[in-house]
Amino acid sequence: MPLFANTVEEALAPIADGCLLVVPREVSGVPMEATRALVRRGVKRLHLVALPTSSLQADLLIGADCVATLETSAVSLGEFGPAPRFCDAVMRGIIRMMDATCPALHAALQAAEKGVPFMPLRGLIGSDVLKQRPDWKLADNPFGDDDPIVLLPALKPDVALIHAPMADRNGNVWIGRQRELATMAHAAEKTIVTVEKLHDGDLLADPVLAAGTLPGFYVESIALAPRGAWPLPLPDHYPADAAHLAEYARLAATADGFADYLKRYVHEKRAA
Amino acid sequence: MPLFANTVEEALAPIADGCLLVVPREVSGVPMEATRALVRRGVKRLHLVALPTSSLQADLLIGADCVATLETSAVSLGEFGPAPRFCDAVMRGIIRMMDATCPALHAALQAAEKGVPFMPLRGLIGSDVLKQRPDWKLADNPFGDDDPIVLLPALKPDVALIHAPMADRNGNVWIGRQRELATMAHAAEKTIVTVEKLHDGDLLADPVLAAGTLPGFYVESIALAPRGAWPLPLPDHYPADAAHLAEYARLAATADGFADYLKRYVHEKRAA
Amino acid sequence: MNGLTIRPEELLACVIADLIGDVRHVAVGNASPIPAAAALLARERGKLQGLGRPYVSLLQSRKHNFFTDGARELFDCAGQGRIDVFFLSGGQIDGEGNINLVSTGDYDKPKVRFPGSFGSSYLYYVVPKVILFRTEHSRRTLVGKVDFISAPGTSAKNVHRSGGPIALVTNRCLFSFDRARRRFRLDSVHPGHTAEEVADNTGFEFDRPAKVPTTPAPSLATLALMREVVAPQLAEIYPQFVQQVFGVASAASTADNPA
Amino acid sequence: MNGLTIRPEELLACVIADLIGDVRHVAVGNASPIPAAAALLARERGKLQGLGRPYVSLLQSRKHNFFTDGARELFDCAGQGRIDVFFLSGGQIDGEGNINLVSTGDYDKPKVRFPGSFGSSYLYYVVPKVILFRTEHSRRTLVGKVDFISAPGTSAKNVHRSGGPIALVTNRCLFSFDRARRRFRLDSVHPGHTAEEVADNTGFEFDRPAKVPTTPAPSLATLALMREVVAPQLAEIYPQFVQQVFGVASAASTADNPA
Repeated sequence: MPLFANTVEEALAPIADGCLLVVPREVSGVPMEATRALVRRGVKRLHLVALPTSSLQADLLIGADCVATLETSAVSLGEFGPAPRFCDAVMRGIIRMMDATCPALHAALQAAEKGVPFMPLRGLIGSDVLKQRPDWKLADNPFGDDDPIVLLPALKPDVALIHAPMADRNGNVWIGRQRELATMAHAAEKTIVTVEKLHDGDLLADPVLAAGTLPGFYVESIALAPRGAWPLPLPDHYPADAAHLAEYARLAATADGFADYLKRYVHEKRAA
Repeated sequence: MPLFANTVEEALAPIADGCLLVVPREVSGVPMEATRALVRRGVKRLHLVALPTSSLQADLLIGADCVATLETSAVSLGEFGPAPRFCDAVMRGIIRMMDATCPALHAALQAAEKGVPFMPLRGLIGSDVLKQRPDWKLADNPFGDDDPIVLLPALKPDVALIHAPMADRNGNVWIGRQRELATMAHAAEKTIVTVEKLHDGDLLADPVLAAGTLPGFYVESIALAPRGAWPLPLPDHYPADAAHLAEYARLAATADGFADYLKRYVHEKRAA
Repeated sequence: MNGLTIRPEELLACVIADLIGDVRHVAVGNASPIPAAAALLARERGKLQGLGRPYVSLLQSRKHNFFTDGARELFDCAGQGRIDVFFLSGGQIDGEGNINLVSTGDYDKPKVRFPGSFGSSYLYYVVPKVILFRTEHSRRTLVGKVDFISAPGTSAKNVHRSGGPIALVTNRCLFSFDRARRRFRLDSVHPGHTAEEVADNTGFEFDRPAKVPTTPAPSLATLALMREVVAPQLAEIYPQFVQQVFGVASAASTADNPA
Repeated sequence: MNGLTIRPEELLACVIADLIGDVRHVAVGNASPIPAAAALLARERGKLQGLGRPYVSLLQSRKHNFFTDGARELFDCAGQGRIDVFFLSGGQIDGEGNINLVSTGDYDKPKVRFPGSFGSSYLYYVVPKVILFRTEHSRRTLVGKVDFISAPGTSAKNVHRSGGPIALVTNRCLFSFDRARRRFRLDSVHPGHTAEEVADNTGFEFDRPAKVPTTPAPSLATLALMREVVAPQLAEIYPQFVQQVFGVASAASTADNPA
């Protein structure tokens, strides 16, 4: 039975400094309220895996010096331009970058989900993505004839951190079509969830809701976080806050501006 | 856009003699009406994959001489005893048996789903299941140290045949929690679906229904077949017809009794 | 309470519940009413102790089945190390813990064909506590060497193996399994049975203490829990079994399996 | 109809729609309004011809996105051979069709960092028709050799490769890609542009016919289809783009992206 935490901060306790943390892509329901809480707490040296890409979340954690290693396929603010703290950190060499490609991250998580040590993947051969990943191996497909293929080691996060529309009192979490959230939870040692609201009744008792539900036995802790993905969107619930993201892009373009953003939108929350 | 067939028979046209056909386990919603139609049509030499097990469906197809090769982890009538035509055919050596274990079939289908040539799986080493499967290979895990692991070649069926509660007019099919049906459809070249009923409206337009929906672009043809899993159960819709299954077990215990069953419950339907 | 007559099924369920112990997640396959009763009993004990565990997944049930990722989730979940206890049986079981769910005689020309290996060729390797359960204790079922190994009792040291058999429960006795020695040990004989009878009916060699104890009867508290709390839950899935063993008919017995 | 003035975006969308041709399934990534317009145009043409294809998956849209198996489904679907056309771009693209979405300069100490390779290091290999699209046609973007290969234009013969680039569409011209010769060929220059201008602004060598044709203008029928049928659909996803190019505001423009 998951812990129902009184605060987001309490739910985040299992995320220790140096944690291998997996978070979802920018449109899947990103736990931004939890991310701000992590920044306020001052978590350090994360190995952050963004499955398979990220926007504000990775940029914020990098800018706030919470990240030692970033493993992802891309970080960008999309229509609001490059992710400024990410680009700055990579160019200054202050984070270790593990560039990937989207399906490789999905496959590596699925390997952990299935309890196998690796997963094969097509593509990649001849790319510098592969060249820069000594942890990925080139092997000969034993079912082919002179057929090289890349093998990706299983990626088993310490913690998966997700945001979802609702959970019931048994700790079951409705994730809908965002099934990569289930794979993340299956692959990770522990899963921490923030939700928009509690659902009265048992999500698994209704066959239609059950089809989109992550069972509670994968979940370590749950906290309520209404509009917890803000300013990013929660699919089918609310859109991105474009004005805020534009403001972020403008402020985060400089270190001072980013510090100002942190003060106004992350730290002052603590006093409120 | 899938073909909306006027009859189950019409929908089944892509299932040719010798076809590599995958069907779901006995409790996932088995397309029994379609199976009876295949027997009536007299399909021959199927390579039948039951993912990962079967009951009446495999026994009926084997008894009616539709199957050349059976690839599955088990065939049994459960509380109604052994599957008599299956046991008889194996003991008389008239079908080629490819014994598997449940997760190996899931993994081999997932390999096809992902477009990779193989999938690793733990277990199996030292078993006679592995010994009897020359198509499975023992390899050395390149991420381990003297760590043997089995590699399973991708299993890419010609046709996946499934039964589901409903489809919409765009050919989207609601499968709910029976997600192995989605993997089957992803892995197979073509997917044929029978459904209890048509759903008015777009299954993908409702986020809650969409979470349990197989998109129509995987589907070749659809036919209506109310109570199409009878006498097997359709989860959350109707239970197994235990009296009928007991009668089947009794009749199918002998070749004559099985012929009688076929006449009464499969062939006479044609005239009706 | 139905008095002090303890049915064999109740005794076996209690023996198995004790073997389960304090774990996080017990999964029970189809057509296994006694292991299911044991798992539910373990869950009720966990509730009484305020542990909130184990989770119990009864694969035959809709209500007691938490999986939502299709038929593969049980196996993935076991591969993740999230299934602590599972139950297997065998058409044949031998003294090294090998199980045979496939056939007797030659594989290509079998004398008897069983249903097949199901998930055993995987789960036996990765579930830490696999409890073997076979009510027919005879030289036909407990053999010197199985004709076909669906899954071996032990593996070479370099083979990934996080799980395996811990015990074999039959209608006559409880064996524990020593993985290092690759042998069963007779832990206790059930009331009314003897060590000699067990030896006479067992096709393999096993270890035994100088004096073999009798399997202790369940406590009154355990019996009450089983009859009053577990039986009504079990009746949803195994109505005939519960009717027969506990004399309990469930109003909800039509929910999963009305037939 | 807005008259006969054809906007560059309309021309590019028509060029791309012709490249798409008659296929089953076109997928379009995020922030790609012109390829999305082209895919929707191809779909409308298919409807008019009674083909009922292509399926169009706009990954940025909820309404035009059929995937229900999570973020991996696009890639699995491509691996199955079910995605016929996809679009890629590059911070740098070179004359052998290599694309760079990662960084310029040294990888460990980059001069410019781009977002990252996204799915290119996989999709470029397995989608039969990858259309490269880059509106900035300059020696900065079209280079002799990319600094980092997110995905190579061609592969050795023994490397599994069912897909790759077929063309490069820029603001100045249309190149086709010859996989055997590992070179681009200048197929046509857009109205108002010249082959010499293209050569001046391209950092790589390419083949060209003696006389380079001008990219033909879309037919009136195509323009009408785009402006009257495609633009309102596109407005749900790219309201600002549609407003700017087509002067159309969509009542539904708040559905996916109200901001």
